[in-house]
Amino acid sequence: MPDAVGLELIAKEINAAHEGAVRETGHEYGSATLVIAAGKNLEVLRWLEETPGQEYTFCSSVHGADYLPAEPRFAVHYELLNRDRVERIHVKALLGDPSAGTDDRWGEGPLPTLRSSVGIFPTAEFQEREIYDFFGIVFDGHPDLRRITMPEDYVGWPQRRDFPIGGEPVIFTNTERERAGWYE
Amino acid sequence: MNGFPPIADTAFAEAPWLLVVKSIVIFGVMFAILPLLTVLERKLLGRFQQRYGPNRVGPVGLLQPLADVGKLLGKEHFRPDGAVPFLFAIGPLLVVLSGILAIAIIPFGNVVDGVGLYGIDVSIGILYFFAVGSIAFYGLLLAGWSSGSKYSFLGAMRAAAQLISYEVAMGLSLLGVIFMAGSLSLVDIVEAQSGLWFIVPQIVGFLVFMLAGFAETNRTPFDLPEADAELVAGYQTEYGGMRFGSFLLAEYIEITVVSAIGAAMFLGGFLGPGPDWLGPLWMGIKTFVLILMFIWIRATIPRVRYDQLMSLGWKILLPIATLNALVTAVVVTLT
Amino acid sequence: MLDPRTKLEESKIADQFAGRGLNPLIEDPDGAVVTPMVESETSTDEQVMTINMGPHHPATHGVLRLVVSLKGEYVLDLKPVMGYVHTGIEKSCEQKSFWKAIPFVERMDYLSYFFQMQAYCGCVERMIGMEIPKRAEYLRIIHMELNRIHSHLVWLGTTALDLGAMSMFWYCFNVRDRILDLFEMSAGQRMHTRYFQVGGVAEDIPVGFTEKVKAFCRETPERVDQYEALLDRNEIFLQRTRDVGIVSRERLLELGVTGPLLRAAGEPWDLRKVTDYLPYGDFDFSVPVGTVGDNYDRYRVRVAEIRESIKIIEQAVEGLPEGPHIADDRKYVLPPRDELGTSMESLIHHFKLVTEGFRVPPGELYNPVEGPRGETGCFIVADGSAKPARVHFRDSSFINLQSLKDMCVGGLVADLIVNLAMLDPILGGIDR
Amino acid sequence: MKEVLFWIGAIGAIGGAAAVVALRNPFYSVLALIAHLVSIAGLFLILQAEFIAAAQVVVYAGAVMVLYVFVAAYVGGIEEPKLDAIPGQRPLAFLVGAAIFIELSIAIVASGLLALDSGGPEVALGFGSPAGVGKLMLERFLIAFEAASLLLLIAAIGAVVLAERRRRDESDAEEALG
Repeated sequence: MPDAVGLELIAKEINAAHEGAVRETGHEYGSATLVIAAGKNLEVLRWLEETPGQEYTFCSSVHGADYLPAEPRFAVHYELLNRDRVERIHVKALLGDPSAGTDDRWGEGPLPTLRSSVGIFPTAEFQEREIYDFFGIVFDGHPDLRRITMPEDYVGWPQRRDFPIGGEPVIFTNTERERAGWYE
Repeated sequence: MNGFPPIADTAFAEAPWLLVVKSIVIFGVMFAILPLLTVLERKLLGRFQQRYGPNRVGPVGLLQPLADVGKLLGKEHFRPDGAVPFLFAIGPLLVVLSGILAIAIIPFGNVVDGVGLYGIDVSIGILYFFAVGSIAFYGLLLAGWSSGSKYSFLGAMRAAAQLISYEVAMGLSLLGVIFMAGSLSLVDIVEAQSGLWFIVPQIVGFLVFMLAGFAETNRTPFDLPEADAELVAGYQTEYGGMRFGSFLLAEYIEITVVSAIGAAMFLGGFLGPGPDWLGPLWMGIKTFVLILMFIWIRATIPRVRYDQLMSLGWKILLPIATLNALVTAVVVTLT
Repeated sequence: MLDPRTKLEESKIADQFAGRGLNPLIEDPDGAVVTPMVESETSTDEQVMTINMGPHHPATHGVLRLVVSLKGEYVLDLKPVMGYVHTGIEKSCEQKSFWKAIPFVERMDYLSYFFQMQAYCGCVERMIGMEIPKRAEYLRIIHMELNRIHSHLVWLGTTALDLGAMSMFWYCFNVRDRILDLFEMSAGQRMHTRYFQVGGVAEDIPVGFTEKVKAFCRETPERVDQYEALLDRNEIFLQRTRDVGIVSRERLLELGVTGPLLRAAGEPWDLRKVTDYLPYGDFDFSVPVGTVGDNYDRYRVRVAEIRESIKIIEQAVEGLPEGPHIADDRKYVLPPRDELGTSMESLIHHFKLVTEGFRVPPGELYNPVEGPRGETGCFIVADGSAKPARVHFRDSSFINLQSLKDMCVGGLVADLIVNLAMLDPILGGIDR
Repeated sequence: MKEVLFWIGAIGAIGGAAAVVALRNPFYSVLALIAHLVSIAGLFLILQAEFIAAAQVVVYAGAVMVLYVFVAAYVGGIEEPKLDAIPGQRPLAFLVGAAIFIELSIAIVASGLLALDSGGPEVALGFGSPAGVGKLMLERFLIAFEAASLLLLIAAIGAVVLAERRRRDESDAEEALG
């Protein structure tokens, strides 16, 4: 991974190319982190992929996280990799919660939105669907944004920290009629 | 014209009651052996695969088929909503019927003490085998088509296409033997081998016949119609209970019949040292050897792909069999 | 696309099935196909048949469902549908303290449990800045490589079964059983051993374990030779795997595919060689790569990997250092059992660890290891408490599954099964 | 016994033939045709013409009808437009049908009924056996037999050529469209 100085240089260059893209940098546990503005995620990813000397062309993983008490609340993490130099860089796009302050346990309020990176990294297709499925983060421009693991008619975003757990009745085929709409 | 009519031109006339007794005996013996064949296959597969195979029911698992049949009989006669009831029921029936009909011409021996040791020795002989074999096709197709399931439908189509493709090659592979024996009657063909078994001059025909036999009986490596990896169980997918059991039964009957025909056509059938009444024993041993080959190959060889199967049938086996028949015809005419 | 829920409604007549007049996603919830056999949709001559493969299809290696459009026997389009064994493991981990989450994470991909434990424990160890003893590292390597052989053997057996070579299944499972015996001996469990701990391994290996591992390493190459003899020279097997399911190296990299699939296409990418999460540098082994990336290469690469793993295990057992099997840091590691009766301090540590668990400083980290199916990564967010705020696993079969479409479209259904088998998906890992 | 078999065969043959015309579903029609052909084969057996019977089953039931079944199973269920292709087709069909019926009746009354009391034609031993049929086909009627084979071969090649041309036209059309 780039060392601390290299990371600062990368951040500076990105900011020169795209104003206000990198908010802060972090270098902990031997892992380099770029915290970026949510609106600039594609620009940063493309810069990291295409700029000569960087070429983080391999996307290892895309995943989401919910830092509930913190603001902005959500983050989408991109783990990029340069296979020639075996350097990893961790890009973290922070996202606010549009329905903050309301009681939105079932995720019915407006959803945070981010531009999809499928155009740059085709591998992100399933993983962005997974993030949408679990966190309710919408990826604009995703070719097929549906739930991937949970049932298609599921309501709520189960990996959010405020998702109520425990005590939900389970729907079986013999109880589905009695319990229709149990979540209301 | 009293009693039973002489339906076919037979070489040796027998009393009608004798025919009835013979059919009962052949039928009884075959159906006593078939269940043991299933145990044998499972035991052998077990040994091939470093395990035991069935050994819980009865001595060394010999009663396993009884338990299996009991289980199958106790099952519900399930039929999917989309199925066509009559055809759904008649499919397995036809498959079993065609197998059983073919048993009639298997020669277990020549005439001994005024009794022909065979079901019937007709002049069309081997042609009869192909005639009833073509009935089996309809059993498979109806079973698959009427199930109302896509897997069954695909399986049935594969089975049908495979059956007709390989029937041609099989027929041509036997032509050489027929030329050399100068007769279609199986008894005559066996008798013609008293000097030399036809497997020696007709080795090409034998190999083509066996390959086509594997395809006809839907056995590995040509078990595509029931390829469990792709089509679940092909045309049998929607069947349960004894109807499913019928397909299984038919498969073993067909294996036996193909092996027996192979033994009669190529391995000298009932010929062997000792008195004539030992014929059935020799025939049984030779058939058994061929059946073992079926089982062995099942344990060893992977399944071919559908298009490979088709091109093998049409582009390799068919020309080889034709050439073999031509060469044999020329040689037989010249000598 | 403002509100995805409206999109969800629309997707009930999902676009990708537009024009087929049938959306199998909605109409056949159980996968049992009772719809008309041939959808004679419009007046076109094309007979497109949509088949639901799975979720209870015998050859999908679990409960994967493939919605396949067929024209005759050729695959036109393919969509994987998953989630049938989703158990919410990532969510459940958030309710458990760090060291109690270990049994959870190893149950995701049920054929590479040691790798998931290593990804998780390694991640936590990096976050708390803990060095683990050399002996523990070697023991981890031995178990992980045994696990890799185990996983590849299960793969080989089931793949051969899908190809119709049923005996291979039993042969492979015979050897696999020996590996499970070894696991049982060292860890007390045959699968899902929870053998790796934060700080090392749970127990030292018992007496006689190394001898058994050595015997295993001596005898297994011969078995692998026999498998190769059965398959490599079998014309049917070659015909069915050669030049089937080729995906270019570039496309695989775009799709994020790792592991034997990528190596079969000629890319020598192996985390064991390029990173130092465990001292793989101590051992002499090579990374097998293929040439064109067809199914035959995939098979060859995996079989070669079995041999390489055996080499690693032999060297690791030979050079197994003496010393403690777990770090001596009472804040994170349970004290030895015998100290509990004599030392008050140990009892307090034990009590604190068992009831509350240890705390991890706030931070987040992604820690990848090379699993049998590719890069197995663990991402942990710690908020300073004793429980992880987020545990995410990058499961290699989940990512690799995206390449199935590239392998299959335009090919035959029969090849679809082979391709899927060669992909080696583990549904427990995909659905998590 | 012989009479019972004859009646079973006759009912099967006529019933099958009637069902072919009467059934609406083409798949069932094909199945009825197979039943008809197998019944006819049974009738041949009663006449001790086992070679013809076997050939009937092998050639018709085993080969020709298989293709019919394939087509009916794949394409089956498509509703044909219920239109008269030629104006006045229906009355014409009745007329033609009646004409054929009358012609057949004359033939049967003239020759078939006369043979009712006789024992049938006297044939030599071995007539109708494979060897006998082979001799007739390849010695006495060789030219007719070969001509028929040639005709069938030409028909088969022609079908392949036509199908190939049609497929090429279709692919051309597809390319033109997109």
